[in-house]
Amino acid sequence: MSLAQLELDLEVFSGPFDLLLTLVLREEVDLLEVELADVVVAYLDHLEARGELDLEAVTEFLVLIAALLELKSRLMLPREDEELVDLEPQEAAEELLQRMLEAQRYRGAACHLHERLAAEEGVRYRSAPLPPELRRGDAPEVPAGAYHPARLSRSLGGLLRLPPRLDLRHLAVPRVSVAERLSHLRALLRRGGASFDEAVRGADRVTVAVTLFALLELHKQGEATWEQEGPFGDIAIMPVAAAPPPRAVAS
Amino acid sequence: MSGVDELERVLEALLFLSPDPVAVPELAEAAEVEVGEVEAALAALEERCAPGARGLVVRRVAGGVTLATDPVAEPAARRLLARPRTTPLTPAQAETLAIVAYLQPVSRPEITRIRGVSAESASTTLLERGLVEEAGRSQFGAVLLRTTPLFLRLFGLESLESLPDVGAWDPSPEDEAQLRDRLLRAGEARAGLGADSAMPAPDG
Amino acid sequence: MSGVDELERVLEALLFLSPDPVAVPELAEAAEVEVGEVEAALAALEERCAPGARGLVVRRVAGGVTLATDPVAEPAARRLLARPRTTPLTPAQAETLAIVAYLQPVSRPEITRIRGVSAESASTTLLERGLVEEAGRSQFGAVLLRTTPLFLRLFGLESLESLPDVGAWDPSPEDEAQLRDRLLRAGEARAGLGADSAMPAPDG
Repeated sequence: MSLAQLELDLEVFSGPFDLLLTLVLREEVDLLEVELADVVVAYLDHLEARGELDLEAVTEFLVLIAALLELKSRLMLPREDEELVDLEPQEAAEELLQRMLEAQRYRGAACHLHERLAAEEGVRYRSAPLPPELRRGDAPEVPAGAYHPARLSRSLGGLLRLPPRLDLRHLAVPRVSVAERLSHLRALLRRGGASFDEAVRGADRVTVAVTLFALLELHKQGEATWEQEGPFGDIAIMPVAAAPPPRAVAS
Repeated sequence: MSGVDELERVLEALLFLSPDPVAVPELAEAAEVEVGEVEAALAALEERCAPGARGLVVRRVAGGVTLATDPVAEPAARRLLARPRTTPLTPAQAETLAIVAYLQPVSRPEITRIRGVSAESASTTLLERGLVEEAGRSQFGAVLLRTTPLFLRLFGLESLESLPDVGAWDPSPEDEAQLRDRLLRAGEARAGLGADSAMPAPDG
Repeated sequence: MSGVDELERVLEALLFLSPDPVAVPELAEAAEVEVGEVEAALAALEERCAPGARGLVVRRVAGGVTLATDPVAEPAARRLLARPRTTPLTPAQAETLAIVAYLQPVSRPEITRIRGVSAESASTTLLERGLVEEAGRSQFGAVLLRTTPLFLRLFGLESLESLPDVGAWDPSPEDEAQLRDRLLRAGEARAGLGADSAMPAPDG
């Protein structure tokens, strides 16, 4: 299904998806007011009604909805973890802008090619073998030594070269392991327990997540248990069969 | 070779036989005449094959001259040859082809970066259909792609230079400025919000 | 179909497209007209293509009708099309041919692994041009390829033993088994690079 056919009926907008995109980019519709989840649901309904899955179209939808989500999250999220954002907001916006402009440029070019091909509809070229008397490439006519053998060794030599290793320094490599966080938690447990906030004080998001894995592991092993008084409250971690420590003040 | 008439006949025969478009100098060499004479004879042939005059038309594509059928015969050709002419391109294929056409030689990872989504299946199809081909390797060993003469022929292009400037599809400066403003404001709004402020309900 | 004129144009286009002679009833069916109308239009076409009038003539052969070139073009056609031509090898063809030459017999999947990218169209072209040929099947059922005598002649080689030493391009000349291993390793590294994953594998 072409995305252009996806008709939406949302609170703030009703019409084709393509138009919604255009209006959002022109700021005629406030993205913050668009329930993207409803767009997804509408799309899923369409897919179901159609009963077949066009992977190209689905991919296109995923890309567009992801771009909208990225844009919307930029609009609504207070602030991301400093460590995960190495671009200044302005740089990030500029990069996003350049990417959107570039993609738009080639989408335009793609439409042009579509039209060109359609305009050529009905023009056919002949494809027929040459009459026998004109067929070329008969062995006796081919000159010996037309190609240089060095071309072969050069090609093979080129294939032997290992490509240079990719420079991955710009990627954040997780340096924290479950084993390391396990021993950290066990040290805290030996002192009678701790709150989760204490266990991850000053840590980055990845470390927080790995610490949670370690905690689950300790629970599975029967070494630790925990208590959380309410949603989003701090988690008190304690050794199994030990009394909970005084609850830490939630930050 | 005596007289333009005979040259015109010879050229028509050469174009009929040749499986690919033939460059004018090649025609001149084969007919043993000057390039200027070939051009004059081609002009006469083009006139006699003007749209509506015959079943064939003269086309200048892929850096050469070739004969093709007039679209008037398309329905009958479809019935006789029992095969459709060309399958239309999917949007993904058209986008990939556009990127190759304008940026060639270009590698698949580069295409992926521009599209923001994998170009694997689209470029494989384009390779299979003979619209693009390999053109050596990048310094990192990734295969580079370029368009083929068949691409030029199927799209009725004389050369890659006949493609319009890709800048033609840039958004207007106003649209771009608006988009930039918008993104910058979003960035500022985010930077201005403290960590303690409540998070809006995640309705996204 | 309206009027003989358009039918004549359609018939010319159909004959142009068909590599083989077409029987009159087939033409009638494709054009959706009566056989008699086709005969009339063909007669008009034949008259317009009378010897000396154009570069093409209508021929009735083998129970059908076909277009052919006027003999006036024969010498020029020979100069244009029949001269022995050795199209330059594309990079993909040269790579594929080198792999076959040095490692033969070798299967297509193995060539693909060494190149890090499919060799399908390159090896098809090499087969068509007679530079490589099939040489049985591997134990896994894949067709094996080897070079032909034409290959030796085109490269001016007395035998496969006279293939140039790869040492010039590779500082450590090794025996064939090692050469194969190292080619495969490099090919896999390249395949990783060419893949469309947005993020390279950490050991890439």
